[in-house]
Amino acid sequence: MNLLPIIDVGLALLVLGIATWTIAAREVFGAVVGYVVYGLLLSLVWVRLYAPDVALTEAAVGGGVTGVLLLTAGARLRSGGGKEAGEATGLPLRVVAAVLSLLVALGLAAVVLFLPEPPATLAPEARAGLAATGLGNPITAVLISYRSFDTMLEKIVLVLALTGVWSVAADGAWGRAPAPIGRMAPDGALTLLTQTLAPLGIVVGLHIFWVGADAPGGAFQGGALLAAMWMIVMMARLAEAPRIDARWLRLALIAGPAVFFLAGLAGVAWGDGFFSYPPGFAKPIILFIEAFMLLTIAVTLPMLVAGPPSKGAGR
Amino acid sequence: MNDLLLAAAGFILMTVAVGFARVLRGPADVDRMMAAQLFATGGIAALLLVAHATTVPGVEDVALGLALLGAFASVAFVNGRADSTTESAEPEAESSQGEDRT
Amino acid sequence: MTPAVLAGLVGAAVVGLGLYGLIVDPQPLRKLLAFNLIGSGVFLVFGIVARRGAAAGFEFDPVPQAMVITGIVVAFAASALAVALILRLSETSGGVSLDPAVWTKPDDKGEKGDGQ
Amino acid sequence: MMGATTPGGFLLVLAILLPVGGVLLSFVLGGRFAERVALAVTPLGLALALAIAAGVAHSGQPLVYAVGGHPPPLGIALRADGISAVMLVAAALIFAASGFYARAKFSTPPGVAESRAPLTFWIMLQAIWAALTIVFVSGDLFNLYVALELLTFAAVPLVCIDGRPETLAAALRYLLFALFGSICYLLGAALFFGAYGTLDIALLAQRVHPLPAVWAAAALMTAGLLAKTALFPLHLWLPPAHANAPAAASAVLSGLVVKGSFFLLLRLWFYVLPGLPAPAVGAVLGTLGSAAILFGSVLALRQARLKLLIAYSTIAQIGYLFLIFPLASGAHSWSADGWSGGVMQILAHAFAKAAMFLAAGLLAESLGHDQIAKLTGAARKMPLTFLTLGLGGLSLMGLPPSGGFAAKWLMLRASVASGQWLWALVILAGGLLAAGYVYRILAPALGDGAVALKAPPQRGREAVALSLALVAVALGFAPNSFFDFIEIGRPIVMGTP
Amino acid sequence: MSFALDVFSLAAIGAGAFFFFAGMVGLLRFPDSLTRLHALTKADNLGLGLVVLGLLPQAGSLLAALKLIIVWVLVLLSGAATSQMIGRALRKGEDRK
Repeated sequence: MNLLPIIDVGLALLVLGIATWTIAAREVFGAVVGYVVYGLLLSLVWVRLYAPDVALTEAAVGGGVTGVLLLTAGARLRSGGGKEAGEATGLPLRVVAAVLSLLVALGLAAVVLFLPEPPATLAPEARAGLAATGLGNPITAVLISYRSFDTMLEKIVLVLALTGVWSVAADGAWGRAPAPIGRMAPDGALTLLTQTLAPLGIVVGLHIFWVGADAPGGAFQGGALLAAMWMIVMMARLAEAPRIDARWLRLALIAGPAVFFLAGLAGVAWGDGFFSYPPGFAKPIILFIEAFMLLTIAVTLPMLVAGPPSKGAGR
Repeated sequence: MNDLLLAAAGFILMTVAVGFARVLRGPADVDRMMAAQLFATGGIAALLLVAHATTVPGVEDVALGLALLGAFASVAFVNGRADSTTESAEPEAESSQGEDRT
Repeated sequence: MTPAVLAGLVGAAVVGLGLYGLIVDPQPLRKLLAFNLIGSGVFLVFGIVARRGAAAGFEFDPVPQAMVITGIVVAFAASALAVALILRLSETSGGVSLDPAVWTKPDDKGEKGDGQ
Repeated sequence: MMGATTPGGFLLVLAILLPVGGVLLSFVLGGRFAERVALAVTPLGLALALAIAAGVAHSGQPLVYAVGGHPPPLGIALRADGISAVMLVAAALIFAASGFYARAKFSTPPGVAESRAPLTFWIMLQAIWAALTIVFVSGDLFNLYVALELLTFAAVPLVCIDGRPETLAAALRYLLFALFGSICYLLGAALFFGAYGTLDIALLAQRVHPLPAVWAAAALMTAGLLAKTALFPLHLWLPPAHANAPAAASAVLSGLVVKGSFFLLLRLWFYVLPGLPAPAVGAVLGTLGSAAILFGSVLALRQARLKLLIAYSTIAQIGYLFLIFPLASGAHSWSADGWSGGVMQILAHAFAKAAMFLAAGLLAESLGHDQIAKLTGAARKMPLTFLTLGLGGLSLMGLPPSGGFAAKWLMLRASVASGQWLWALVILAGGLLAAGYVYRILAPALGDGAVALKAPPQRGREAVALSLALVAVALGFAPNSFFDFIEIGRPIVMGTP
Repeated sequence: MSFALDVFSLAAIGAGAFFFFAGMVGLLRFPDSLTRLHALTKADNLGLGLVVLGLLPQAGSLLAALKLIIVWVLVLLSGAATSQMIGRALRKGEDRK
């Protein structure tokens, strides 16, 4: 007897149940709690798809940090006194939307189930190129070598998103720090928890970064965990978000893409063209780039959650 | 052996799935948070068991990450609700905290 | 049913659910949540494509998996930008509405913005 | 091999890295440096665009660069063909104009180390440039997804840069539409990869067959890109977003940003999927485009504000672009005309619309409003500004001599030659309606009346706007070699050996 | 020896699963939030603790075993502190009513 399929079906139903809840929940907070749990269960699905790298990223960024972003937003919306426009959608539109969504889902399911055979794959190519990178984790190889261009641009996306978030600040608040994301008064239990959790988390984050060259993990996942730790420290009010015009902050925010950018340029001199690595030195260079990306992710994600500079903050 | 591990994983998953009813029913947000926490812990347990039975590499690290994020999310839940302790918190209780409203 | 097939079905269903939420839910924050659900469903489709592509001693095709990781980070950045806009909108106008009537006549937003 | 680097291919990477580096440098140095960096990047970017165009013209072949030395399918290839090069040059010119024009409004005020709006503006301007460059030269559908997101993230903050609630609402709505478009696009990319194991445009073109997965992917990507291009009926986000942004940003948004997603539609249907037997697709897109022409023009006629009128005119002019799908498909004697006309319409509208938004901005600054009803006599006070509006309008109407005329003439020829009379009627009707809304701007302004200027417009900025309008006019004199140039790299279409 | 270890593992994991079950029952059946919290804490700490204990002999390496223990410590930490915070929040809420 094989139990695995039963567990898989159970897991799938559970994921769908919680996804339904996040849509159906009456109130934002409940929906967000559902979403975080959904992210967690989804990472189990990713493990079942032999994608531990994605599982970590999904849990950390998709569930955890996004969840906190939405929670913080919900809390700020309420405390700001603003209410969300809530005219309920009429029944006819609901029915139309339901039918449309159902058709899209069914169509997509059919297409996905009947993708052409034999399955298309780049796994052999990725395997063949792995030796030249010196890496053991093919996903890191894709991210930092084969498709390094995407990865660098994605870091630019983060820089732009943060600039965009900052750009909605009031003019007078420019240069100050974002409002605190921790809303409670300092609390003994929370302080203690943070003081214990954060160092442990930093070790775990660095570990996951470090093993990423050869095993699941890497700059994304490690950086996201470090980001979570910084956010927890901010929530406990053990540290406040820095002023947005702090030079060290600006440097940290662009360190990843900038080092990537320079290494890409240097590829002309040392390898065979932009974004190539010299044979034999690929791995140390890749790890060097990843170290700066780790820093940038760890700093950018919390700043994105913290939001625009605020007049009340920045003492 | 593996089948028994999987059975345990399935049982735990089923258990937390039933606990999902608490998320649905509430009534208070704290109940939802507790259910979410049970979910996280149960999910990690199931992950460890399934991973051991199916040998996906690097799953301990995934579990580590999930455990860390579980703690992070719980703090965030409490934090997200700190300014209006329960769903029915009176409005004057909020303003008494003297939040900056800029 | 293999996990990949199941995941494909879940992905398709989640896309449908998210789409429904995106259309029906009037609150921008909830729309954002729905958008994230759609995103996760799309990533699952990449996931099964990756799993189907198991070859050459890999249990998965690393290229689509790497694309998912990039996509997750981009989706988060999008959510952060949207949240910033939503919060700022509620700060400056006292309500969050996507209703065109509210912003084509900014003068009477006081009545229309929170008209319930 | 299509993925191998060609001589001059490195120019493509440089053209992308230049504005990307500008973004990073502006962000870290901050303050006044952002403006200086952006203005330093501009001439270099223009030079690179011209060099790429020269390279394409010289070799008569697309320039190709395999990034990182990994050719597709594993790696990403950049490819610049005729239309890429033309778009790069057009974009560089419009960026240069917008940047110069914006200096008056977006310089960091004295006594402040850094302020919000200028930093945002200069960073986002360069970011849009970077994103569009990638859109024009990337050969990989996922890389293009990242570029589309870059474009969104750079464009949205420009819409609400002044911080008023209605601009924030417009920006939010724009963002939601754009994100919906991106996610549809991404899902399409997933299906393409699932079917063929590559996202390289040239490789896909060799491999695609009419499978369900391909149709689904094409439909999803098209829907997503339509939302981003604001084709009727997915246009709702555009007028408030483009009309509320500052003029320099509106020029870029209306002139270039919507063309970015349209450019990808061209790539999708003419480069990835030329093998699909899809006359119905051309008909559907052409019909939507026609509806957009009529609907957008009629709404433009009814606007009270100049910037809103110009924004609604964008919806109509976008409609013309979609006639390229029925008029340039297949390997017929007329499809080259349809193609040339469509590409010409992209360029003519880009320059004309950018010029008109810049002029409208000057008008609003000098008068303190942009109510059309109160423009009476304004042309005497600001002749250059109204000349710009008039020349831009000429191109929108499609009267000779102008790029708009060349575009519409070629499209008319293609529709007559192919027997698709309906499109010809729409083109003519759209021209008449455009004449109506341009008349609405110019007629009162040329009449007698006294308007009080708060401040006279700056000559330099008027000249910038006018020069863009002149380019739109000059396009009407494009020689045949220009049309040969934009054919470079265009796939020989379906069914032909 | 390995058989004995397997038996130990299964016993521990079985016991852990039972605690999850008990926690779920408590979460569903107990009348108010504070007692539910009590049930939950037990399930969290003991349930996962026992599962980890059962998997320890099966861990391939010392590092893997260490990671398992850290997982448990993390859950323990967060469980203890957050339940204290939730408890406090609950009490505060009740004071107010």
